[in-house]
Amino acid sequence: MDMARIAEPEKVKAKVSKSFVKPWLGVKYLFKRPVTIKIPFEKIEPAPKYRGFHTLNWKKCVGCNFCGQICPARAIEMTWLELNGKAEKRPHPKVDYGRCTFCQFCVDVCPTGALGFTESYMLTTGGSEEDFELYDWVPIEPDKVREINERFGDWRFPVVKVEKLGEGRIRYHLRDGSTFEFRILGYGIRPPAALRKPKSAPAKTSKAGGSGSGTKDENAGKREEKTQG
Amino acid sequence: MEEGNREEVAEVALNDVVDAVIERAPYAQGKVIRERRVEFSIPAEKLRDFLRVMKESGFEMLMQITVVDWLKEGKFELVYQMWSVTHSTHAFVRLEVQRDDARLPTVMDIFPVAETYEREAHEFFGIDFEGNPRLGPFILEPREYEKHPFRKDFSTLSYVKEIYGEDFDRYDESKTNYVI
Amino acid sequence: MVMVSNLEVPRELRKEALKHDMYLKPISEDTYELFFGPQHMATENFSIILKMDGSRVEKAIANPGFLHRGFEKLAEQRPYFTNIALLLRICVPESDVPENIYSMAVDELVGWEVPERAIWIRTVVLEMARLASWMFWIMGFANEIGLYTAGSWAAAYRERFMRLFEELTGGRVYHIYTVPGGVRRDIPGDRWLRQLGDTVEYIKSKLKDFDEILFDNYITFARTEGVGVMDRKFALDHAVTGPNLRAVGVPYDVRKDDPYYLYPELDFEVPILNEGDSLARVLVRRYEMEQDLYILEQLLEMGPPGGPYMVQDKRLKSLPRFKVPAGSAWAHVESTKGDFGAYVVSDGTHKPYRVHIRGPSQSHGITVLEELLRGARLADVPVILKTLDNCPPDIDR
Amino acid sequence: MDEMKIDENGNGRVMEQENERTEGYDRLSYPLKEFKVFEPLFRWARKKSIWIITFCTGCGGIEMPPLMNARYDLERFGMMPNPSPRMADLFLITGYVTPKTLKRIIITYEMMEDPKYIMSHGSCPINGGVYWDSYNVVKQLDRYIPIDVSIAGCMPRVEAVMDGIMEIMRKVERGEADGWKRYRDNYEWYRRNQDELFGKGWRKETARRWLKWL
Repeated sequence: MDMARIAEPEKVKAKVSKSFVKPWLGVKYLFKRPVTIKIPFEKIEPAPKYRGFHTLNWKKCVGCNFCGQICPARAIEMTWLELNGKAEKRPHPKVDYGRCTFCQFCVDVCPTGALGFTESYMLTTGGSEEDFELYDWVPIEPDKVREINERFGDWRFPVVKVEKLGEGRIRYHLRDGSTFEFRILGYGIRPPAALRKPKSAPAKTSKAGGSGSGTKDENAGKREEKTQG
Repeated sequence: MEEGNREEVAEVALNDVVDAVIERAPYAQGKVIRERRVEFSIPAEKLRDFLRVMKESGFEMLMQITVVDWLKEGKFELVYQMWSVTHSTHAFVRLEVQRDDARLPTVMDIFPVAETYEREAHEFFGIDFEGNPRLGPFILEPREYEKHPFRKDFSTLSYVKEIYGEDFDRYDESKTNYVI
Repeated sequence: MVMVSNLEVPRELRKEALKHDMYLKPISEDTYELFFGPQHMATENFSIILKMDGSRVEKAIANPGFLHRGFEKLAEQRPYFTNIALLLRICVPESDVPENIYSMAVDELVGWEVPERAIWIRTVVLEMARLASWMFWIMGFANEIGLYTAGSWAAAYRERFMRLFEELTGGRVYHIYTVPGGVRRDIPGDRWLRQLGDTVEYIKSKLKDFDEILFDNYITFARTEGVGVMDRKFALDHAVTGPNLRAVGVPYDVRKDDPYYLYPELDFEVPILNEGDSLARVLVRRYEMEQDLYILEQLLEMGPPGGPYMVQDKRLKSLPRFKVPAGSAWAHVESTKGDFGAYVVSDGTHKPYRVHIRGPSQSHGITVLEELLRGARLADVPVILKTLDNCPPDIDR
Repeated sequence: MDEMKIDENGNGRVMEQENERTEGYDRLSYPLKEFKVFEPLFRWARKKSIWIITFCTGCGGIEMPPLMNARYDLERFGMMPNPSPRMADLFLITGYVTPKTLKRIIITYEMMEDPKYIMSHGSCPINGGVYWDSYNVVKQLDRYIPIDVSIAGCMPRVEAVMDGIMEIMRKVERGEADGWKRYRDNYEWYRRNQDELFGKGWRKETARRWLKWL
């Protein structure tokens, strides 16, 4: 206790004094500029590097599932995708914003820097099941998101509508009118049955999958049936 | 140099505190872990007696009662954590009880705050504190209380599936195998 | 669906209505029970069941659990680093505190020497969190005693700290910033330090205005003096910590008594008062706010030391599978609510075996509150709640 | 129980205890009469005076005070926090919901008068959030009560909340905020989900297991 410098009661009490008059001095604030930010007429920019929605550089992503392993909410699901009729060689993360906590640990651990984030943070939807599809997000290229952000400047989610075309095909209607179409082939670390050739599972991928990858395999197959059905 | 001296002095003073406690309670084993941390392990039946000794030797506050469920050993380890304002020292008082028939006497007459901690330990681990009148559902609803959810043999994911159904996940209904 | 179409409800149905809970119901001739919360502004998702005799509380039963998420169970199932994103939700107004205690405990288990720069940043973050939390507390307390102006100011000034946090950490309320071994990002640059200095200056100048309108106000004295008195023995027996304990004359402050980070090098005072009533608790908090500003000034004067902001360790390359040696550690810090501590047990794997968080409200919100409410008037219940600074999420966890 | 004194003019208008089948309907409030001619006027008036019930149910509650106070000042939109469910229009589900809270939410929601709106904050009400494997957090809130607007984020920034509130105002003006109608029309479905979660008869079950300690 010798270290502690103690402020004795007298000193603490001396700081304040009971008063009727002093509260009236607050009246001076009537003549000061209000602190209110008049949204929607004014707006505040989020801080640079504010942790918002994800982006993914599809070329860089190696499908190592580090992001899926570190995610505290298990919001990241490795997904096998088909873009322009050509299946991607590695699975890519799909983020579920019904779970994501925006901690961006996934971005921190990404070994190739493929997964990134933008400052966009606003996603307002209705309460129907169709609206909730928006929260299931296969991240698109960072350049596209940045372009949309610069054009609109209101930090909204780049997608306005998700259209399901059947057979796992999904079309994103982006805010600038363009569309982005891809197909979900299956889930998991291992490739789904449609993609699997003999000896196609590379040793490196299965190693990154950790302990659960063995059972994941069957799971992915099951999932694929579901997607196609 | 001076720093080191001060630490040594503190260590010696702590040793004295531990020795004084053990002198009054010879059944206990005590040691200094590091600066401002001491540790005692006692047999479960001496709990009330020992806490009284601790309170009289300057450990005024019971900070919390931690329960660790050692499933393989079949034991609950209880850590009564105390803080001494006089010595500026944190003490862990460790004891073990059998997992299948966990009961202990209450210490709420020595430290009234123990009432809350015991209710919590009872609720989450199912340890009976004899003499505490308020054991029962406290934070949890009765349905979860029955399960004592912090026990190691309670699997929260299978419980979630039981309560909310297999489709508790909105987007992937077949997500059955989770790796974290 | 059949609906009643006019206001005439038969007498029998009204009787039926009173059978349901949530309605006033006589216990005996003179007393009745009153459900206070969770739908009440003062309680913040916390409920008290009061046995009332007129407007006087005869007995109170705290009913927590509306916020229970089972953190300690969930933490056992996630890797060490991931848990940071989870555990900080234990104390919402001051989310850096759970981050820091958990990180300190894991640091101790691994045996890391956290780099100096990280230590400096952590100290600054903790002090900023304290100030933001004080602002939040002023807002709740002032609104509860009807001085809405002060509350409104405090809410606005808190935004300054939120902005600083946003720029430093990338999050507004949940920062997810302090991790075992250091911090996640470096300081954004000298501009940020200047902004922090400006903010400290600004809040310091506004403290005078807070004095005028809130702390010197006759109303504050009238509402709090002699309300909810506890004495020294009661406080120690009930493990009361933080400003509530200092208001009964025990100068216990974790920053002094179990020093961590840079606090041994900093110069600040621990205020004590002997009355132990609500007013004393308010005044102690006011003095500590001043001291926190002073601490931040000193830290800024010191300046951030150079070097890395994260410990250099090869094992960190595979973050999800990072293993921590077996053992147990206890770490605690001084939060605005009191002594916040974490006890982490490791069994040598990549997930903690047990994490136990000690929230100060575990004692303030249950036994202490129940005792202090006995005999109080109904109108004083929010005042007692607010001056104890009861924070329900850390009771429930 | 029968000897209780009941105020003759008391607030008995809550209840309706019709028959076995409608058990639980008792807490529903009166149906709203729609006047077709004046409806646009009413909608505009409703949009400009949305009162919020002061029941913040999770972490998001911490962003409510900045919203209500000087910095963002929701009162510009004619909104104000109101403690009485009877007078409130908007229910903010500010974050995760535990079963214990959900019971209170449902009771409070049913006590609110039509029209009433619900806005959910953040990830947790949509799909469980970071508590996806927690035994004590409700995973999909829209199965138990209807949601009109939901916003992403953990937690959502204040600006995002304001955006959600403006969305509610737009929807109210256009008459699209129809959660209360959905709740009435699909009451059986919502009711079944609630009963599945809490067990049958949870409304009748007293919350007074604390009473023995009083």
